[in-house]
Amino acid sequence: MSDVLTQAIDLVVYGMGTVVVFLTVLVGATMLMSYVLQTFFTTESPEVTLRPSAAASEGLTDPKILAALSAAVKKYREDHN
Amino acid sequence: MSDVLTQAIDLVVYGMGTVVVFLTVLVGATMLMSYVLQTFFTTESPEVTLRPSAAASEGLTDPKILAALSAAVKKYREDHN
Amino acid sequence: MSDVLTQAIDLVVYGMGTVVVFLTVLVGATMLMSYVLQTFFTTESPEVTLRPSAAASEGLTDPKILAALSAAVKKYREDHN
Amino acid sequence: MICIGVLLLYLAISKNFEPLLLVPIGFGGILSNIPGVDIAVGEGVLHQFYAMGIETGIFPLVIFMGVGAMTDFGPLLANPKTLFLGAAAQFGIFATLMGAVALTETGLLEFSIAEAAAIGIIGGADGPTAIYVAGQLAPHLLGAIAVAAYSYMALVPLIQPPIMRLLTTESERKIEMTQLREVSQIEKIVFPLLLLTLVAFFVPSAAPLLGMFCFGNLMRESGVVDRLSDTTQNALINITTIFLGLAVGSKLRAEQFLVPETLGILVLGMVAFCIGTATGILMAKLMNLLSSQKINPLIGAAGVSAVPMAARVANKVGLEANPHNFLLMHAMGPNVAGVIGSAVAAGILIMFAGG
Amino acid sequence: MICIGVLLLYLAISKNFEPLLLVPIGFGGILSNIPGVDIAVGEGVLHQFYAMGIETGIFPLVIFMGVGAMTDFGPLLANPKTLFLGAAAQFGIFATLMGAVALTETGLLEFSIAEAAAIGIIGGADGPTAIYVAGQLAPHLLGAIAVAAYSYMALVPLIQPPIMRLLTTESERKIEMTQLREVSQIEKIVFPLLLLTLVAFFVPSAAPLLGMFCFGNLMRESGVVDRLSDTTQNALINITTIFLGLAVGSKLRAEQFLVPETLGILVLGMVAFCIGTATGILMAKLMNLLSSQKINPLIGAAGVSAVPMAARVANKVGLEANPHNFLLMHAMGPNVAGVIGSAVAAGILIMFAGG
Amino acid sequence: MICIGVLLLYLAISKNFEPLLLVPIGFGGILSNIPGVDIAVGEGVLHQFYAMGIETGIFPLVIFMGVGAMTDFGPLLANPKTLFLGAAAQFGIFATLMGAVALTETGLLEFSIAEAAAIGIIGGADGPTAIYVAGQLAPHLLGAIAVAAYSYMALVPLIQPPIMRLLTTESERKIEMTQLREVSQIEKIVFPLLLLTLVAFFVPSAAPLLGMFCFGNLMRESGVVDRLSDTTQNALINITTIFLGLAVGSKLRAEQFLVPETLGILVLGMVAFCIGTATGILMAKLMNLLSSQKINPLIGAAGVSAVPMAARVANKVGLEANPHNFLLMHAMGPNVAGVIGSAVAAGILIMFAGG
Ligand code: NA
Ligand code: NA
Ligand code: NA
Repeated sequence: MSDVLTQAIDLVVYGMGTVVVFLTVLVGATMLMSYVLQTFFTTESPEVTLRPSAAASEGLTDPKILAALSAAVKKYREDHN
Repeated sequence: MSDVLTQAIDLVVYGMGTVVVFLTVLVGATMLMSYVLQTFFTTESPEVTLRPSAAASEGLTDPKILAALSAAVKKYREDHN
Repeated sequence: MSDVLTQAIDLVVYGMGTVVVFLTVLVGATMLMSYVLQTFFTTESPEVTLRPSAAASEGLTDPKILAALSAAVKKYREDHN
Repeated sequence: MICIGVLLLYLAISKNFEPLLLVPIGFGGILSNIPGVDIAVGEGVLHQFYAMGIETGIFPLVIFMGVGAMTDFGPLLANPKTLFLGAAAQFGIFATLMGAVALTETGLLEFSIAEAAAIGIIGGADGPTAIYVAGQLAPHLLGAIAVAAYSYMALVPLIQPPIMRLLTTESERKIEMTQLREVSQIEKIVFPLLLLTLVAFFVPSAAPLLGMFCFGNLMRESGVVDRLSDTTQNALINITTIFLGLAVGSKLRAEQFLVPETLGILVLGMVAFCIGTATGILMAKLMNLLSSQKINPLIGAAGVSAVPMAARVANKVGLEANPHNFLLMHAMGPNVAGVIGSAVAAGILIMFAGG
Repeated sequence: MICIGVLLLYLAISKNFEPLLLVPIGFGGILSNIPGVDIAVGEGVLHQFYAMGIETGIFPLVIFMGVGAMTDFGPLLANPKTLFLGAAAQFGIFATLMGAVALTETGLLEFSIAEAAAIGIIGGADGPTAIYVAGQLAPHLLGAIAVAAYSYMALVPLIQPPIMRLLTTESERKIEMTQLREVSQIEKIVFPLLLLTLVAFFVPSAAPLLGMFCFGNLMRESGVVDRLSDTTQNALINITTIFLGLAVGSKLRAEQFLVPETLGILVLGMVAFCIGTATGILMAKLMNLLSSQKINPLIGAAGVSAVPMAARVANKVGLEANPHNFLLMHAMGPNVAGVIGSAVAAGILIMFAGG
Repeated sequence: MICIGVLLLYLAISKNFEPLLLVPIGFGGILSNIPGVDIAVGEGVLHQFYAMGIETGIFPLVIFMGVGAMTDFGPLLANPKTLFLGAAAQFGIFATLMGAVALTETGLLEFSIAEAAAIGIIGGADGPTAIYVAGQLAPHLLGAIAVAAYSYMALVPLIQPPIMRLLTTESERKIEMTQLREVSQIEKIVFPLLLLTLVAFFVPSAAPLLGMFCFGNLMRESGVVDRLSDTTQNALINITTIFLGLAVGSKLRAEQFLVPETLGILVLGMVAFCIGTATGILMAKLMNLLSSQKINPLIGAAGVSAVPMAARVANKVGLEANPHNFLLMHAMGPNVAGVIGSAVAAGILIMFAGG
């Protein structure tokens, strides 16, 4: 049997084996994760708690906030002129 | 006459000649193309036949489709809950 | 006193000095600029005079104009058919 | 050779064969074969794109990040067992690798182990993964491998249904599946990190591919960097796709492409798709034997990847058997599982054959 | 020299002279001339932009791809004879080349044949083409050539009308042209491929430029890759324009720019524009002598390119003579023909003088 | 070390700590520490991003251009004296530099002058400036410096208020400021050019940073290149942010990050922020002593930069003392002045310590 053929068989066995083992482990880990998260976090309604202050703490690089700021200023000025 | 001047005259004759010949050939080829396409394809209303299944076979990289899919799923879920 | 410490003191004095001097000069220059511009340009309503022909002289790379052009053509065609 | 470029353009434009890739690839292929000018070699612009984006691996990795940002793992998380289907369908990759080596044994063609691995990855039915692996293991075959991968992905609606009908009974195709549960945002946020952790432990060689993929997905799901996620899914992936396609096209020069190996690659790639489809379905049937909660074996075919085409095909064939049978979302699970599976396989191939 | 940068910014911002290019070029020019810091040489960031984008040719080619994606060949396809006008107007390029060589003969200035060719291309009235050719043939003159090209393109509404009025009679300017026919989508799809085929046969050296141009146009017209086409016309061309402009600005350093050659280039560039305008008009008049279907000779002036400014100027001058005379769409034909014509000329210049 | 990456992600996603940077940095940090695969060294993709974008300085400069395109100098132009506050707050940079050198004197840690300067710049409270300086002066400390800079910027709402309350009296915090005047467009156009001119004369070494910043701002204000300005503020800055973040993450490898120096950097960075906040406030109080037009000393704290967070904090603390006291716009002046001030300081540090 040629060297390449031996290598190929090794690779097939090792490769397909790893794929199956990896995804099997992933099935288990995913189920565990979902179980844990559903048990401990669902009641708190994560969508809300996860972003407590999205509007209050973004960086300089957020133009929406700057736009909102400048709109607010404009309004403020108009109200006071 | 200097070497550069000779070269320049060659370049002008060759260059301007090529531009004219090229665009003349292009005029002919374009007319021929339009004639052929208008003769053979116009009756079939190309705009329609050209995209038989735009919505049915785009790749993973199309977010519009994914968006449509997830909207459909959402609707489906809502209808079934 | 170590060499690094001497360097650091130099850097602090020179650096903080430059920052302060630079921004002080900038305060003066900015006030001067505003004074000059307000004196000479405000009456002309700069927003208007600054863009005399925005619609008349953009380059090929402006799709809005091309879109407007093609819309105009479409309309023209429809009116004449 | 220019005709092949025109053919690819024709298929892309007129038949809608993966146009986002095949238009740039086909056009790049035409440019590469113009005699008398170096566009795809030396200082030529397409070769520069190739050198900066594919030799380095950057373009396929960035595309994969974009794909991650477009992927919704919801259906997979709602039914994690569909990951088995994504695993099984990768058998196409390894069977094809064996096929390429067997061809070499017969003396008909000659492929090294690295070349055989690069050909096998066509069976992964995932464009950026195939280009990444081919760029690492067999750059001279990249053109044929990329063309095969994208063409067969476009042909999924023709290739898969006969195999699906052959391997399933009418009653199996009629199986209706239970409604998937809602998946919470926090599960979607943790999943890419969990996946990356397992990759780090078990197949670190797959970490560049799956790392970028998980990063894109985390940007999407975290909800705090929407502007980055949007740009990744739009401007960035589009720009990269254009240059990736042109760079792949630079590998379609006649002297590299019009060789017997290309024919072998096209045939082997087709075999890979068929085997992957079959093993996906068979795994689904096996799971039905072992579990009481029945799954429709058609969704096993979606395990090859070819997102989202294969999932749509499963849905369509399912509807033919049972007009009330909507398999689309159920098939999205194995579909994205197939992306993970082939990226894992890619990591192993690169580690094993790239040394 | 910093004053020249400020002047360019003033013209761009206040007079609207091609601001998309002249704002980055002018600002880059200012940055390049700040004493005591290396921004435009060595490891400086503008020099890095130059090395990665202009030395390689990538930036102008990507811009040209974007221009292709923005170009509608409809008016040209409806009246292909206007291609002759686009051919004639390129005489400005070659006349200027001769002028530069003649200047050398007089001993006033000294230009090599490559430099003369790079100067001539200003007459093409096409920014990315001029930058591409200058980057290949005479990088040290790139700053002056780019500034001249964009300045004169902005000045088209001032430069062209007097020449147009001089070379045409009132009755010629009043000629109304017949309505252009509708062009089908399939003609628009096939045209870029036809054009590329002819380029491959006749002027392969023009294939990088026209190939990228046709690729952009095919993305636009094929209708199957709209997301790529949109990104090409927006994010990609904008990003590239910024870096191209800054990179060109790095060539405005005083020691390179404030030389007698620059004055010669500015004068010769103006001559190129005037001659191109004139030969375009004269060709239109010649065509009227030979054909019964009359064309308005004003649209010949649009053959220089300067898209879409020159077409608008033709329209405006036409309206002055005859208020019912809408030449805009008729002038778009020679206008885009001029882009093709100057790219063909660029290919020949690079092949001839770049060896 | 992977835990630190996960912690950064947790803070970014769950606590909204500068997520735009800390998500890519944290994820990049995780990828960099996966054993058995080279992602952050050699041919690894993150190292490639680092080499092409941070070693060259291009990424932070492009980000700074984008920040310029997002900055409105209106409040600063309406009240230029607030520039003094931006100057004073930079004392945090130099005090920290001294602190780092003092630590070296004690023998606890060992920092060279270049390293001390790179640590000091954390006090500038400006991300791209910090990354640019660290990349030039102390690349091996870049990871810790970037993490410190962004973390403390996110912590500004916690760090600053106690210092503000400590250094001001209730009646000072109640000071209402007069309405800012309207600033004309032409002033906004001329200002970046004026700023660049002064930079060219006084601190040319700050010209790369402030030049790109002024260029971005000129694109914004000129009104003639809106499409370039829009792309700069969106697609371009987002793409660059992603790759910058991943590249910074490549510097979070355990062997480089888990060293005593990192702890020193974190402590010194915090000190820098506190001192900058304090000196900004004290300068405001000094100005009130010398001038009849009183300013609210709270806006002095905004002089550290951390745009726009520090301005919002000043506004919030002001409202607590006086519910009719809207300081936001008044604080934007020192806020952007702080950006200029720290970029000037950065130029001096690079010139002095980088030679
Ligand atoms: Na797959
Ligand atoms: Na032209
Ligand atoms: Na600062």
